[in-house]
Amino acid sequence: MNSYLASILIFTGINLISVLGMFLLMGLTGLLSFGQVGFMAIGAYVTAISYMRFGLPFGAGLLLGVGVSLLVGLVIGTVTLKLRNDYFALATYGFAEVIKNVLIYFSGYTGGSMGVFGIPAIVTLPMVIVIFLAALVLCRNFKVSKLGRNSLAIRNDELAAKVMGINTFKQKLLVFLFSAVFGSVAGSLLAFSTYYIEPNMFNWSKSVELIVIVFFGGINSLTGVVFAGMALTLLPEILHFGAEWRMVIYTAIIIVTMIYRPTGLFGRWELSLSQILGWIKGRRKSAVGRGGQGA
Amino acid sequence: MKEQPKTLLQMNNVTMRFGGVVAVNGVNINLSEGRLAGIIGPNGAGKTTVFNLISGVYDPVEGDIRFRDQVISGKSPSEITHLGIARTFQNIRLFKGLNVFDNVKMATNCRTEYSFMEGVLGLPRVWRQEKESAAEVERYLELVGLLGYENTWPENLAYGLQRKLELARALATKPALLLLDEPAAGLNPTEIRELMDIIRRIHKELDMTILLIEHHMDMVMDICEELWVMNFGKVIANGDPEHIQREPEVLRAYLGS
Amino acid sequence: MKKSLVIVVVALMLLAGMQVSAAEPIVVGAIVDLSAATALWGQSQARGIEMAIEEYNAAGGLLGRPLELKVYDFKMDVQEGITAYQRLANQDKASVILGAPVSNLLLALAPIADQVKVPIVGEPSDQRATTKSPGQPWPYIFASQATCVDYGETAASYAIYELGLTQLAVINNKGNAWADEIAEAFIAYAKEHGATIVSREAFNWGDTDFRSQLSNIQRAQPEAIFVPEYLQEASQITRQAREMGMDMVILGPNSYTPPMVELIGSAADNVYFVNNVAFDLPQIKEFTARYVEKYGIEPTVNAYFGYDNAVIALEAIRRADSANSQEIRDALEKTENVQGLIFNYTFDPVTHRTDEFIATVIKIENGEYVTVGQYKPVKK
Amino acid sequence: MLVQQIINGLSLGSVYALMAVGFALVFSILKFSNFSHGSVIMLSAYLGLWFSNRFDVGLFPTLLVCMIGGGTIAVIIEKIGFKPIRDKNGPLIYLFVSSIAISMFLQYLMTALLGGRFFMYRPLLKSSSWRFAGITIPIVNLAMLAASIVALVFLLYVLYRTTIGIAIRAAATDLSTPNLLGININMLISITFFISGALAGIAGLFLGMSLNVYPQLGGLVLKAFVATVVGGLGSLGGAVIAAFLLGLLETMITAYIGGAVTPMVSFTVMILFLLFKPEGVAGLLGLSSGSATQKL
Repeated sequence: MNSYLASILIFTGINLISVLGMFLLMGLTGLLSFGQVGFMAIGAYVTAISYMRFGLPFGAGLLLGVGVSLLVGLVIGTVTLKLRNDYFALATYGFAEVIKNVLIYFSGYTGGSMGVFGIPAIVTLPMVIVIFLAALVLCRNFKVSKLGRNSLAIRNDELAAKVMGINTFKQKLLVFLFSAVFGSVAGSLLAFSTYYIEPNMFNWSKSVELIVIVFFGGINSLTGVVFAGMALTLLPEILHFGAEWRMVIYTAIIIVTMIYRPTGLFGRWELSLSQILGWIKGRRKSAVGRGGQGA
Repeated sequence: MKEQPKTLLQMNNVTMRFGGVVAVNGVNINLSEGRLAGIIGPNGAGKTTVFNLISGVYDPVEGDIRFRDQVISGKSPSEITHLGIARTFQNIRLFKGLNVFDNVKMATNCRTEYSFMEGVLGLPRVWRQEKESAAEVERYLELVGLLGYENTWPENLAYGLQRKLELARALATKPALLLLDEPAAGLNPTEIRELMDIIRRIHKELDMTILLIEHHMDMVMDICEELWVMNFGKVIANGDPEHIQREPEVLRAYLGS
Repeated sequence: MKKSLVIVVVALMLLAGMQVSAAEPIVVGAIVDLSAATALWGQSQARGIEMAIEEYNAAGGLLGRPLELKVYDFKMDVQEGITAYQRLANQDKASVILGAPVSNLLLALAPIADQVKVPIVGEPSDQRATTKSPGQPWPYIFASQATCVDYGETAASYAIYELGLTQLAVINNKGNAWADEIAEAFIAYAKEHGATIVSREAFNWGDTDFRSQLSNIQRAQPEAIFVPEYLQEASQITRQAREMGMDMVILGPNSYTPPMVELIGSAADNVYFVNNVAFDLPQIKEFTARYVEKYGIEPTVNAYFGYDNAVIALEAIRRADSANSQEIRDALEKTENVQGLIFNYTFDPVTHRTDEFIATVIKIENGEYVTVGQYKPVKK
Repeated sequence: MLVQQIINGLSLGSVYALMAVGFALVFSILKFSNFSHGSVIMLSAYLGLWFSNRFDVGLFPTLLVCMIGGGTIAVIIEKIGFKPIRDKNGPLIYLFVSSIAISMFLQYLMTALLGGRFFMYRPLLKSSSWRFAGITIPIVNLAMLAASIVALVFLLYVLYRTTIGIAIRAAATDLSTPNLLGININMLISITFFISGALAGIAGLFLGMSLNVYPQLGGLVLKAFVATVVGGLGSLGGAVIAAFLLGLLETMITAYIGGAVTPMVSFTVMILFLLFKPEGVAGLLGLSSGSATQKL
């Protein structure tokens, strides 16, 4: 395959893995987080350093990154998820900034601002696709099981959710950790497909890009988020003709879409396997998932 | 009536203050198992606060609350729900992001056993339990008369149906004690009659103890076996409806003299 | 309305026809930042490249073929930079690629270029971008600029041996690799040559207020402060230091080039900085005048880099007598005596950089850039 | 030394405070973090720059133009970017995302329009700092300090002593209340955004004067976000005081521990503070109206 197409697809896949985690946390559970990029950084650095310095295989490094992310996530989550939601937003923003700062400061291990350089090309497109599909399946299972219902209940009315027997703190913490795993895995993949990582790659604007994707697709629709992830990663490529106006057009498209579809592009609509099968068989089923097309 | 009914819920000298305001003042309530009982009283008497105290939304400043002889004051709302107390809200609090079916189904979550990991991995146990829950949900929807509305969004339901949905949702936690906060508020006479039938059915068929707050006196006097009357945060009378109706203190509270 | 539409359509068809009839153009790619924080540099660089391409095209192109420039914005995002490179190489079939005014993109691109095999001529001052390991260059990356170490050492040497200043302070963004590398080189050289670093202060991305660090520096009473920083930070540090009554010499790298004086005025006085080029060279003056006439705005030094990178690449195409990337790469490695605006370039095949760095030290005096002269650091 | 560092901290705090007042105002009413506030600051800085150069006028006319301009821009942003979402009953969080998208858009727009160029105001003040006894006080920051305090006092007066203010406060608890009182809610929101924008205009002028004018100027609004959240419960006073504390905290860490660890230490301090004082600075000072911890 054309390596241009391959690299776009790899980056789209990596972004999507990270975005899926954010979808569960910010979309379904309604917790505003600026911290996803921090977990990406942890995943990227732990995997890269353990490979480059200690010769740990990529897979093991990836799992180690997940472990570290879970540990860090556990501390932040336990401390802040009992507080008001905007403290959680602040804490996650602070967390991402602190991670960046730590990576710069403890340069003996991380290379500081100079980053880690010469990371080998281990990540391939099939690998990204497989991991993405696995992540997608996990997310879907989450959404259709009690976990998804609990999250939506918390997002809508946390007190009522508590009264219905949900341990909301535990649920929020689990979702936060779960989404951290997605971020961490995405980070590991990223490090081994950009071959070079530096702290400034994991800054606030990256988090913002991911947040925009989640809300562009819709906080209720997994299908929408996947579509948004693909569309918004590909759009800047299409807009290259705009030269210096490229990002202006890009953000304008986002704003206009959000104004016209303030519940996200896809609302509550979900694509289901049976529908796809239906289309394949050529049946004229009306394309309405359970719950129908949301307003 | 059974002989020597066991006490299910006990409030001992419970007091709740907000800032300087005493909302509930030394309340004692002894609710026997199997009762269909009610709390009445003028607005601001502290009835909803009592519910919030029982369901763990607030922790009492003084006194304790026992459920099946176990102290529940201080426990979180979700723990209390797990112990077997469910409630509805005076101002309907349905989950707008979930359709009618899922609103009820989410209330069965507290009884499903599969873990987070099992859930995201979609293991067979998950599907089995989800199926069982779904069957239960159908039953509760049937009970309150909401079959056929499964895929509707709660905000699109008529007001009376929203009340019924809240009721079904509370039932789905399979409580031993059901707290209904003004279930008939905003309903028309026909709907109130329907509601009374449903409450009776729940009481009998599901063998549930029910405590309700209500302003519709006809309804309260008709279905409740025991009543507590509150005014200014205090219980001023307790007894069966006939007894309460004759109590001069109650008349004074309602007539404001 | 309709008439104009017809005219446009006809014109487009004519254009399309012309393109078909002419020889297949040689595609030159460029990756620059047009939308993020360094857009000022990126735009200048893109225009410098454009001017070079236009000159060559006016002279009939190369190999009898016209040159076509494709400029892609990467908004300082490594991922976007990688896809831009892949796109230029695979989709646009670029023969050679220019650009990236910052090193980090080239650090990521070096191993990728190894596989894709389209050479890049840029100006990364991070030596790792051109050198895989000591003595072994990244085969497809070439740099027209000196390294951070050169800048840092030159500044330190000038302060110690020419200005006679030995009590030195350093302030920089610890998160900025370029700044930190220069700062470390400066400190290492200064210590080795008998100077004392009396104060070492750091700040972070996004900071705008440096008074706290400057107060610390002020207390240490240095004779000079070294500020290896990007334009915005350097301008703020210099201005705030002057406000606090710190009139000592301030040393810096080429970020003190225009529009620095325009921004901070007299606060820039008593600044000495290490530049690649003297602004009063005739070829620079002539180029600057043409640039201003064409774009209506003063260029930054990146325009000269862009122009020179383009010239180096295009001369390699001429020497290779081929638009084949592989052959261009081989020719680039043998770059010798290619006259650009800034230098006469000769690449060292081991480092893939100019074999010699001759800095120009410029002093800012009464709001004017005064060339002090060319300077080479004293080596022990 | 300590005195100078305290002055440095307050002067940094004044930058944060001036941004935080306007940010907190919208936060307290519409309950979302309005990141487009930073863009209004940035655009006002350009507007003031253009105006003061074009008409060769002094500080006060420029300030007036920045305030009116900033207010107008904020209202336009509200009408284009937020009102359609409110009208369609979109989730609150979409307002926040929209504000982020708008701020990205405006930043990219100015970069594209002006090629990422940096600009500087011609001197609007006779001197830029006072120096005596080895102490330096930057005058622009002093003006910012004054402006943020005046703005705070003015806002508190408006909010607690005027009809419109009472309506705004009513809206802060429940957006439908002013409708019941017969006040047009859209008008009220426009007024709120105008005031917030006017404050952004002041911040834009002063930031432009002390920093340079460039497209990323609005990025500092993140500090206003931090101050507003730490301030607690959308309290204006809490936000302003938190802004000064934040400035002092950062300065002291930089001065006595080192600038390389400032983000690490300052965020740790903030989170610990919130753990022990979950009502934020407002709760610490008794500024909040005492809303119950559990709301029904």
